[in-house]
Amino acid sequence: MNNDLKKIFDKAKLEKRSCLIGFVTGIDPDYKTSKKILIEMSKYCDAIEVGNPFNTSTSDSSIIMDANTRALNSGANTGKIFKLIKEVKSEIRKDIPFIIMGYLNPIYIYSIKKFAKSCKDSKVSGCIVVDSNNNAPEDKEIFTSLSKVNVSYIKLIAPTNGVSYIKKSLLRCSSFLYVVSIAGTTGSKQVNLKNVKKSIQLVRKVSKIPIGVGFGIKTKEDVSKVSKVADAVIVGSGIVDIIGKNTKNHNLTKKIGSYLKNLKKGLKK
Amino acid sequence: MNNDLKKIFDKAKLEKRSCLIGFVTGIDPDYKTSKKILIEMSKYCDAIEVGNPFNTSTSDSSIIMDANTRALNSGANTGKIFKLIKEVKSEIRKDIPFIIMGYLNPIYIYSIKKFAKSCKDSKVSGCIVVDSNNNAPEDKEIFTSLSKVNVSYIKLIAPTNGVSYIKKSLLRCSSFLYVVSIAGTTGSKQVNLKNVKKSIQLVRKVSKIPIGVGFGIKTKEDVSKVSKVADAVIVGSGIVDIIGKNTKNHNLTKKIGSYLKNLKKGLKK
Amino acid sequence: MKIPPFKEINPPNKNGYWVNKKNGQVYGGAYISPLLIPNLERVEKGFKKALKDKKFIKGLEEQLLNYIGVNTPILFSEELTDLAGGKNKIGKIFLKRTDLHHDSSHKPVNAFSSCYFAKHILKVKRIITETGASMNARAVAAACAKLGLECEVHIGAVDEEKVNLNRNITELYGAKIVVVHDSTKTLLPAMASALRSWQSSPDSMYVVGSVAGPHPYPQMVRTWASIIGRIAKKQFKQITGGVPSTLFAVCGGGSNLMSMAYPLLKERTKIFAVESGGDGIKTGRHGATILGGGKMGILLGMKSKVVMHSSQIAESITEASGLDFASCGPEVAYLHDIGRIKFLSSTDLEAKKTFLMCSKKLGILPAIEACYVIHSALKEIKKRKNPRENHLIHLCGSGESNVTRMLKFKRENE
Amino acid sequence: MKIPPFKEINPPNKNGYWVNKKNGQVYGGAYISPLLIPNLERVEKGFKKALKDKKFIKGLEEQLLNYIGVNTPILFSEELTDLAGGKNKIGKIFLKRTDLHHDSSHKPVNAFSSCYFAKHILKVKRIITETGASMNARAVAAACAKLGLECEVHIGAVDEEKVNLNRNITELYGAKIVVVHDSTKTLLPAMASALRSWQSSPDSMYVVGSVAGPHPYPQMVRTWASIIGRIAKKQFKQITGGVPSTLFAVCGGGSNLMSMAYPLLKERTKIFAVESGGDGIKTGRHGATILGGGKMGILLGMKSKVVMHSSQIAESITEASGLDFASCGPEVAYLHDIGRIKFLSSTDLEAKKTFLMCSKKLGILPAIEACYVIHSALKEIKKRKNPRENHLIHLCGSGESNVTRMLKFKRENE
Ligand SMILES: Cc1ncc(COP(=O)(O)O)c(C=O)c1O
Ligand SMILES: Cc1ncc(COP(=O)(O)O)c(C=O)c1O
Repeated sequence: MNNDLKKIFDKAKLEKRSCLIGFVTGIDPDYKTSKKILIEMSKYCDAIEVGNPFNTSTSDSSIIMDANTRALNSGANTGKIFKLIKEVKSEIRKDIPFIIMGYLNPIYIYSIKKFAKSCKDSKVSGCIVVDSNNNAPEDKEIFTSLSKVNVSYIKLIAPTNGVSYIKKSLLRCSSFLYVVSIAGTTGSKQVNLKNVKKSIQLVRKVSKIPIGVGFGIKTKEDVSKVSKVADAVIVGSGIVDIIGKNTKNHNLTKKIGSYLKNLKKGLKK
Repeated sequence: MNNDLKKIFDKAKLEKRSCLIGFVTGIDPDYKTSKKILIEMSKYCDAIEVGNPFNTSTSDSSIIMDANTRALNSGANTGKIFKLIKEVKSEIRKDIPFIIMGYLNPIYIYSIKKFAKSCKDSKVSGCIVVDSNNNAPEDKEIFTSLSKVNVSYIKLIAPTNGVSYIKKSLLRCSSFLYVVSIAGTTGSKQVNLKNVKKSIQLVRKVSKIPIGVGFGIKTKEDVSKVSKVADAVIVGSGIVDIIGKNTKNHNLTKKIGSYLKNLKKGLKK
Repeated sequence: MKIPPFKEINPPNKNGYWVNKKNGQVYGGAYISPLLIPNLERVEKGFKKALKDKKFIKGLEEQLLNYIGVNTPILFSEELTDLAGGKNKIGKIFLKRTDLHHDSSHKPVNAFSSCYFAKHILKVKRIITETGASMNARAVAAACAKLGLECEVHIGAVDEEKVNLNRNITELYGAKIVVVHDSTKTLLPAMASALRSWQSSPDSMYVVGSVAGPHPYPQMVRTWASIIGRIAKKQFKQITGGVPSTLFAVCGGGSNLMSMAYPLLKERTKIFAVESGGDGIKTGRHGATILGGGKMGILLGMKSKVVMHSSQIAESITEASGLDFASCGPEVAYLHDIGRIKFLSSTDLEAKKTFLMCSKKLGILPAIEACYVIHSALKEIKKRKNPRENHLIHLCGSGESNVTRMLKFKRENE
Repeated sequence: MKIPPFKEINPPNKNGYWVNKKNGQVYGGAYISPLLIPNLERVEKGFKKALKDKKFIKGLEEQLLNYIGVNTPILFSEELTDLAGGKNKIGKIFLKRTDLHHDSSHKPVNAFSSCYFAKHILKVKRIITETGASMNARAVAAACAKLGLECEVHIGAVDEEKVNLNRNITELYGAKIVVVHDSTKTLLPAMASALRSWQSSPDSMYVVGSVAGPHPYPQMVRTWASIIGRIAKKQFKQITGGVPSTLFAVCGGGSNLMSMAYPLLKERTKIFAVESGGDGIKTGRHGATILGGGKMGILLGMKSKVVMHSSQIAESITEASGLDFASCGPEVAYLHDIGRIKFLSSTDLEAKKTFLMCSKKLGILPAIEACYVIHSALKEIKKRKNPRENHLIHLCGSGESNVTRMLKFKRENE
């Protein structure tokens, strides 16, 4: 388990709250603005998830797809995402862990070994690969490579996944397990608490790993409900939506700041 | 043989010339004008052929088809064509024979017997049915019915018809045989003298019947050439073309008159 | 696939007439100007020769099987059977899938056969035909392309302007399109223009798109087309053990009807032809010859039933351009008058609704022409209420060229 | 027609990978978010069950024969044979006439089979698929209409605006068309949209239009499609006494290629796949995956050859909307890499000229996709110069939906 990530869960536990993890696509809408956004987010979030854009994503909502397009049009690629994270990290508190989230192809093409090395170099703490699959040889390679450099591999599970799938995922999962709250996609619908609870029950039967919940969490009320059952709340589309609607707005970072500030109020257990 | 028709050939023979037979579609462009046209034609023609318009004619050129359309739009039908001829005949020299030319359907629907009676009543001298066929029962009926009222049945033959077809046609043909001068359609191309001569030779081997030649004769020169070999020259599209181009012109009849006057000069043997 | 050989079981007399023995009425013949006599004689002589020419027939059948794809399936339509009341009430409804032919209708069978005949028996190099925006020109143009013949298609200027799929395909197949500006600028002057062209070029052959025209065309076209029915009869026997209890086909000129009906004429099959009732036969705006008050008349070289205004040929009014014909083939009129073929009709609206129904429920896009027959067949089969019957409907074409109009209709009616 | 039964002769391993034994490279797999895991597991389990279910297979085959009309002819093309140099120089060229299928391409075979499977094995009521103005949506919509399933087609707003024949037919078949306004508004966001829809409705099935996507789709689609090749192999034996010396098929995703190639994989037939060279492979503006510099990558749930710009999937550029895909199925990539399938390419211009040539000389309107293969096949056959060979070209579709563009091209080039 990556130490930075471990720490945030420990700290939150002490404070009787859940963690807030914010997601944005890296280099959206452009490198400079993205950097400002990430710095702003670091003021409110326990950890930050940075999306590595892919033009053929299959599990993203319109909001995230548009963000990917903006980022790619601004010249985003895997190397630049690492550069961005490295730069941001050098300007903010050292203990805020960064997680890279993305699809397998960019990693595969970048080379998995080089990817792990870059994670280390940029001080990335964790990594999520949406379309990796426990049976894929690349999945094993990612897990092994990341483990060697002490970067956590974070697995997604869905409410529709059974115990055997969860068990298999846990074998390659460290720091926390990411439970997808709805049987839909990022940003598309409202959080489904019933599904989340069912999933968490299943997980708890076999593991004590911290659980983060994401997809569909947008309001303080959503955060509040999810905080009752999970160790971390992941908010993505809510932030990205603000970016999409304010790409030319000087107050963009401020807007994100006050949005996150408000969400934080819902973290209490 | 109809007497009026016999007389024109006898007369022309004496005068060492061929006959001029003019064709127009009846009631083209309208009843009144058509009447004037026919009266004008009677000043120059030895006989007059009146077309009974049919909207599904299969052997007419564009020029004649347009004439048919104009006539039908002016309310033409078989009964009115007879009325027209009767009225015209009452106003001109008695001895100018009228020939009705048309397709079988209007006659068949009018009833062949009634048609023969109307021919007699309107003093029609002859009758041509473009799409009758020697093997059709209606053809025999037309021949018999017309014969009873002393109206000539005039048959068409084409340069491509052989002796046996000609012989068969002659059995039901009186007054004259109509040789189609080109293997095309009325008005479409120039007269083909070679074809005509070949046909006349074939006919002459088996009959002394007068021969009229039509299709494609438009100029004085055409008339002159054909007059050398035939007993009658039939001019249709040439006249109808003038009508088509002058439907609204006060001088229409005069134009036709002078056109025919000029053609007459070519009739000499 | 061994194709059942053709047998002449309903010949016209030597002058090309079918004769109703009850009243002496004749149908057919050859009413043409003497200019066309030699052309027709050549076709007639050639046709007789072709039927006896085993090599010709074998070659033709091979191309029909592999180029046109004449061995199309017969589909048991559970959906139509259910719509008519279910197997236990009305028996079974089958569809002969002529829509799966090359160029998507029954027309290519005659078109190709006629052109193959023109090339190999008449030894001509040029084909003339006419069209009113329908399937025939496309099929003839394809056959000419395949056989290396020149193709001349006459089309009225008004029809030509309505740019449409089949017209464009005809051009792609390399046909020379002669635009006719005469008179109404539609089908009839186009026919006159085509016939004139044939008169002045005896080195070509005129192809008629239906069982119409002067003798020997009606007999010849149904003879070529009957390969569809000969195969269907054999297939039906394999599937059901017998002949169809009923046969339903649409009837414009009658080629798709005769293609299926001919081999069944001497069988106990009840044969139904379906005409286009247009806006409703009573309105006078329709495309029905037999049910629309057609009388014996003479047009386009034949004597048959015709719809007329006084002695002029009426305009027929129908949604289906393939049924836009105020007459029907002489053999068809004869078979109706002697009681062998019964006639039914569907209106344009019924046909259009049937188009949408077939698209939605059968997953089949029928040619609009075929929708008239499906509608009337369902109505008739419901009435018959006989669970021991096997019904056969001729699905004579596919509806690609109707899509634009039908989608408009669908959207307006939803 | 007795259909030769399916036999698995090139199975992927249990995780859905084909493995190149020489270097360990794997192709296929299932690269999807966990949200789709249960959906895919259901499909995989069902697929295994279906293959053993005799009643299912019999029912499916009956519909494929009589509804889709899968028993299409193989045509000996004298014209193409002559163009390649004549029988005495190059042997004989045959065409498999998949263009004569219901809905005019090979696509309906997989589309119908998948939907029939969804209904009878998975017992779902709803089908989801996506389209980029191609034949797949039309074929799936037809199958759904016929089987009484709901059909949801995802299409990018940009593609949807180009109103076209197949899109309109899809609507007539009653499919719900979901217009996707995301990102580029073309095929890729439409796919994402369709997959999202499937994620949130496990009561439906996603239909893939080619031998692509996550395991078990590549295997399943080629298994359904292989009925075309199984029949063709039997027909070819009847006609020539043996298997084809060469097989030529176009390759976008690879479904029409695999439909024919699969049953011949263990035979001595040389197999050629033809890609779209677009403006010319050297220009970088093309639709060729294998010959266009495609590298191993992971997209749309599979690992296969992909054309990329850095790690992003490249846009493919081709006249043929059916070949507009920057990757190919994993089994195809595997068969290429082990040397079993050779690749060729034709440019758009060559394909367009071939379209006009086929229309004019063969009397056949091929789908533009099929024109790439005809062009390359003629070139390759000329080179082979072996009079003892029998060549088979897959004519995988009919060109009705290409008419407007091709007529424009014809007129501009005359
Ligand atoms: C599909 C289809 N069905 C029917 C017809 C009508 O012709 P017939 O009555 O000769 O079968 C046509 C004519 O174009 C047609 O295209
Ligand atoms: C006629 C035709 N051929 C080929 C293709 C390409 O698909 P595949 O490579 O899967 O055969 C398509 C796709 O739409 C098509 O419509």
